[in-house]
Amino acid sequence: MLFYLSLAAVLFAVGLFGVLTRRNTIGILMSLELMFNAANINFVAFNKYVWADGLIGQMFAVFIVVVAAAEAVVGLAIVLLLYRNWQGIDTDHVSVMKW
Amino acid sequence: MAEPGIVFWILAVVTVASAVMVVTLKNIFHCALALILCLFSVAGIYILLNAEFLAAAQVLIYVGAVAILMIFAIMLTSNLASKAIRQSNEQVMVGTVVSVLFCGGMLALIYLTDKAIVSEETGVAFWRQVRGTLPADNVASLGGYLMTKFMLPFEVVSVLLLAAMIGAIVLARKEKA
Amino acid sequence: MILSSLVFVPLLGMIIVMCLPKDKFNAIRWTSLLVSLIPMFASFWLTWDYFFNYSGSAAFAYVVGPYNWIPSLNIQYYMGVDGISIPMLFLTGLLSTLSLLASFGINNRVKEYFAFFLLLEAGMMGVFVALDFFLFYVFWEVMLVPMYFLIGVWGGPRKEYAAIKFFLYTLFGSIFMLVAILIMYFTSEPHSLNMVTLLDHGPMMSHTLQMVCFIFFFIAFAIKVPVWPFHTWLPDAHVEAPTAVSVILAGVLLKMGTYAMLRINWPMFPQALRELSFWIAVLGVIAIIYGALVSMAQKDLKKLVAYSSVSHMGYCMMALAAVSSVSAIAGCMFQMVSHGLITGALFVLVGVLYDRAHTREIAAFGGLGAKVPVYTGIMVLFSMAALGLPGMSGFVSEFMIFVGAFGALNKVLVGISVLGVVLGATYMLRMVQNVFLGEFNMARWGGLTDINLREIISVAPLAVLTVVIGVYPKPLTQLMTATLEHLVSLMAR
Amino acid sequence: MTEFSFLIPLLPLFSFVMIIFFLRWKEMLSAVFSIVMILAAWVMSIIVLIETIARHGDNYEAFYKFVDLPNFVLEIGVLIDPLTAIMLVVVTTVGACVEIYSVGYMHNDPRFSRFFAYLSLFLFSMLGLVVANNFFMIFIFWELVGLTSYLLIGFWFEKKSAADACKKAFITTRMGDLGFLVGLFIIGIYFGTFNYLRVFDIAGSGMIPAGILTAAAIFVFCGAVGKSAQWPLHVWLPDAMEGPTPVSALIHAATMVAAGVYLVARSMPLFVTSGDASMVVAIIGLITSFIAASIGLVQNDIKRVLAYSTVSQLGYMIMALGLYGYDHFHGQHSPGFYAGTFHLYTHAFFKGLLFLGAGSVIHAVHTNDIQEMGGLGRKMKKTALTFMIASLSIAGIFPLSGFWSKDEIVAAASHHPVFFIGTLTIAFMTAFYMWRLCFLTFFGEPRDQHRYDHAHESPNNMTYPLIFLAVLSVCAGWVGVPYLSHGFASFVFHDEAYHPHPNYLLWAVSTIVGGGGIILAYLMYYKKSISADAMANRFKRIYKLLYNKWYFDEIYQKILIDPVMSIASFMWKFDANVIDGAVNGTGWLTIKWSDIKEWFDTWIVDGAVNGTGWIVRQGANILRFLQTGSMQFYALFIAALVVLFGIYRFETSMMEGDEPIFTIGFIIAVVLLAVAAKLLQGRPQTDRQAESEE
Repeated sequence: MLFYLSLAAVLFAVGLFGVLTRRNTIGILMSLELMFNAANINFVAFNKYVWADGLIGQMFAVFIVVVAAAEAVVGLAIVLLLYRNWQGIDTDHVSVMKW
Repeated sequence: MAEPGIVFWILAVVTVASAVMVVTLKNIFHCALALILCLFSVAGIYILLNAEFLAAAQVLIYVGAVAILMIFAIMLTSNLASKAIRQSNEQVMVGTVVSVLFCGGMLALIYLTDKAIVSEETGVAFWRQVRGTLPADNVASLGGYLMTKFMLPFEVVSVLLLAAMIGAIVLARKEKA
Repeated sequence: MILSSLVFVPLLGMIIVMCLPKDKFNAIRWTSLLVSLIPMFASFWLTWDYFFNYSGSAAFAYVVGPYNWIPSLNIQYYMGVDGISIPMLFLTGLLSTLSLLASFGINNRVKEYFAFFLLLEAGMMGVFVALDFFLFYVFWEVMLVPMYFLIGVWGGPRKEYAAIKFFLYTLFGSIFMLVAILIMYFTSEPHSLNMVTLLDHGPMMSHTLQMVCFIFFFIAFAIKVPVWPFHTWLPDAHVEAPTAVSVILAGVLLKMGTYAMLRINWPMFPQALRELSFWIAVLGVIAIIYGALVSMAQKDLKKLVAYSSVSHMGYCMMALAAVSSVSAIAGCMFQMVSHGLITGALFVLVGVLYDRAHTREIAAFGGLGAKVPVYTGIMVLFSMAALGLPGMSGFVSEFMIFVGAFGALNKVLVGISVLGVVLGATYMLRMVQNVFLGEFNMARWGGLTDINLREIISVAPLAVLTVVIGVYPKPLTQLMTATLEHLVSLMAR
Repeated sequence: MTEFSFLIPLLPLFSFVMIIFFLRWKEMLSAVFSIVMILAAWVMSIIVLIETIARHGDNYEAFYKFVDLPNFVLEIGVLIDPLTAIMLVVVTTVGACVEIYSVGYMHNDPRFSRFFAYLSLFLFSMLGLVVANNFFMIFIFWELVGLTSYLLIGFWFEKKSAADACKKAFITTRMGDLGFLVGLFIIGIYFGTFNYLRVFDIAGSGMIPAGILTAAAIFVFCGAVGKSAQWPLHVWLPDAMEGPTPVSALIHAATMVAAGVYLVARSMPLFVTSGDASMVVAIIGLITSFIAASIGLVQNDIKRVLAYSTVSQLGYMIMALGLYGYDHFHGQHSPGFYAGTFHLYTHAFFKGLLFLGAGSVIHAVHTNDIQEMGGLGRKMKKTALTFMIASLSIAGIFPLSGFWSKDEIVAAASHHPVFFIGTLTIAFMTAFYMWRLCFLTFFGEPRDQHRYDHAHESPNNMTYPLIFLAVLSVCAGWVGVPYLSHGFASFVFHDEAYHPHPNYLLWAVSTIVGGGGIILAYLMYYKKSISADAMANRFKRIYKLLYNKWYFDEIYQKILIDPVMSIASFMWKFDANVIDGAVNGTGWLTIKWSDIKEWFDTWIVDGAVNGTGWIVRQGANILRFLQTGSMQFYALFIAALVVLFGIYRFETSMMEGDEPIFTIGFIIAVVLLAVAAKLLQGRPQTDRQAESEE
């Protein structure tokens, strides 16, 4: 089980790195998906190795998938909007929320 | 499965490698392709973890819908799909450090926890002791849960999806001139 | 229950009036008049019922509460009446309605005027029924605000000055009261604001604290009375205030000072009272003589009446100084009632004349007796009542005060105060002579009309009561005998 | 009928109310109504008198409690004793005559009805005063009498003199009432009751210290001084002649001024307990009587002469009462009490007659000045005849009523030389000025032909009362002749047999004195054998002093009214400037103080506040660099903090204690992170610029 958890940790870190460093907004969204998947792996792994009495962990994973999908939809819509307003989707275009 | 088999290792390597590609490749389109690979391998991991339904859902939703949506978005928004400009921002150094530290922290946490939390009876970490057994019919159980215990979240999530859909439409449509 | 309604019906009426469209003058007027009829008849009924069922004992009647209001501070909602508040409630109910009737001539910002007036009524009623210091203080202050606006908005030429003077002066006194209340609160154990239980706490306090509390309360109430030398807000406020407000001011507000002394100051700190009573009497006598002399020098009718109030309230103070005498205290209550009736009526009458002549200068008139006989008759009647003619309530009260005070106080002092009777006759008769007797200026006042029916209605009840009390005061004495005896026994502690 | 005696005052009150509220618009009806009422009261009074005489000294008393407080009771009630009964008859008789007479006298007045209303109110007050059973009640009606006299004297208020006079009358009598009031307090406090009979019992019991008794008596007497126009408060009465003449007759001859004498007579049991007080009363009476008579010698206004004569006669009565009290206190027998009340009774009739007669004359010639009259006796026979009867009576000529009563007074004074000489002098002066009046008015040649031509006898409703009163002036005194063992004296002494022994020497002396006065007047004003002008020139100073009424008005103006008025205006200035000034000054100081506070506020308090703000702003100027606007930076920050926090927790859990060091380290790390962010901040801009330059 430790391996699954470790895998999830690494995946999460990679996603985090992506979120922190990608200039492209869509890239950030993709990195976020990675992080979601890392979390899901944890849920399922715990479900199997620690609390196998039922499928609660998988249930949660299912909901996370749904929420991630919703998030992706809205995120992408925002990206489109950004593109329309700034003719670009890089994050440094949208750093207006300062001072 | 006391020890992860070779399948796990292959899947893990593929997952991590494709994930790294997702965050590092310069071409965003390539990134999307790498994401698809990554998601596939995660689906494999699900199967290893006896979550067949989840694996199927992963493939259907992520690979079939989300990733395709991403590609659509890339196509729609950017004419740089093929251009290879620098895709990372200026805080890449700090980001790397933080991410690595984060990763290290989490790994350390996992192993330290494994060491620290020891059951008095068995002398091993108590999270290594499995309570109960997984139901054999994975899909049927999940369906039952959805109709019984998770009725309310299920409904709420459908509303959430609806809201997300409407929100997306509202956000993305062209404003009337 | 009925006591709460006395307070809250006018408040409700104020809300109703505020909801009316502001250009429907008559609707506003009649609504507020009708609303004020409810507390008026309620107070009549109270008087009646109290007289027959409760006047035999000094206990509070119709008690509401005490309900916990702000339990953490032990503040209670506690109301009740006894023999000294009943006449005041009666007076308040009656005068409020009559002044509303006399206010029908107001044409400027009618809605606000009547709303304020009803708020004022609520405050006054509240002061006379409250038995909790906090409640009392709230009502005491609530009344200031409408009064300020009533003078400041609808008043005469120097209204802002008069209003601010009144407000600041009274507020200044209230601060002293607040401090004294707080002293009482923090020295009592458990901390209490209940006036009835604090009655027993007062004499237990240390001598110094008693003196401090007594003097603080006294200053607060003396300003309201007003006792010489705190009286100068009175003429200004009276002269500038619209007629109806003058009536309320003279008829009810001044009484709140003496009432509060009798309710709070006197029974709570009997030792301090005994030590200071001589000086209180001196202040009273100064007010009597001084007020009378100053009103003799007045050229403005309203100012004359205002200063006569100072003089008349001086009798009250002198009576209050005669702590051991039931008859003096009863005389004080009589004087409060009768001064309310008489001076209220005088203000209405001066207002009637001013509405027609647009001047109040005494020297401008003369010989009006032939032109406006009915008005003259009524005015002379009340002037006579004011100077203490037998058969009117003023005489009964003055007589009781004098007899009581003569027995209880320094005889020379009371002897001096009797001079006030002659001085009172002098300024009143000078006024009557200069306004109504003598030669008539046909060219200037040829168009003067006599008093009309609405105005007669607004003074007739006062006239009837003045005469009834003057001829048959016994019911009024019976109403409060038990309470007064109880009070005197408290003061003798 | 005695049980209904409380109705006697109420009848005129009823008439007053009826007239004011209902009958005002029907002139004749109001007059008739009020006359019927007073006649009814008159009949009742006579019946009450008869019953009282028949009861032989038993008093009738009934009352209700007006104010009922513990230790303090005020009563309203009726006490009928012989004195009351006789006064009731006097008042109603004169009142009825005056009302009937007024129908003619006032017939063209615009306020005719109101006149009768006032007269009724006046009679109510007077009768109430008479029947009162206690001092409190008598004071009530005492004041009411003052009010109604105010209304009646000022009846023609358009005249300035009338308006002044009514005010003067009210205020002057009120000065006396002041003393009365104090007297009442003393009685109330020391006797504990106001009821006459109880007060007299207590006074006679010797329980009250003599000083208190004297004070009470003197203060009560003050009231009488005011109401009965005794020196030094006599000044209002002559002025009060500004009222209509019937009013003068009613108020200032027969009833209101009699109230003072009545009061003294009524409280005689109180006075007899104090010799000093009685002496004061007697002396005041003598002084008054003398001053008034001397002024009367030279006045030219017919009503004023009568007014001074009234004052003088009242002083006479007061003196007699005072002497009785004094003598009685010293254990001697004296007819003074009886004499005073008897004179009060007879005087009411002939003085009422004199005033009504004078009114009749004024009605005919429309002037008050006797110098413009003369010879009117030829045109107004009835008036002249009745007037002269009254004059004879007041001069004390046998056997008219005035003789009997005056003679008793002289007898009462005969033990005291000063008083005896005084009474005789006054009797002489009285006879002189009364007959001077008669001669100047009715005899001789008319001095103003025009007025004389227009003069005419008054109508019957005016002359009948004159005749009726004339009859009474002659006969009324016969009830008190010394030959009767149960004469007038027994009224006041409650049916005790009292024999005033006829003292023929005294009779002779007083008749000679009175006759002398008449003869002197005859010589001066009819025969003119002694020139009045020459006399006036010869004693010019005295003449002027007398003519100007001893300058009392002027003195009072100077020493009393002017100072009071200037004190009043001083007080007013004091009030407006000093007291109000203090208040406003406090306000001013407060405003100034608040100005200082404002400065302090702006520069110190606000300075501190603004300084704090400035520091915060400067700090924020540094910290704001953290706000890059880049969400990725924020995310980085969050992640970094999580890592740092994780490390921190880890370290602390490993090495228990020494947390502060790690806390400080943690904070330093955050700050370093912020600084790093600031350093990073510079780059994107250059980057972007570089990109755009590309």
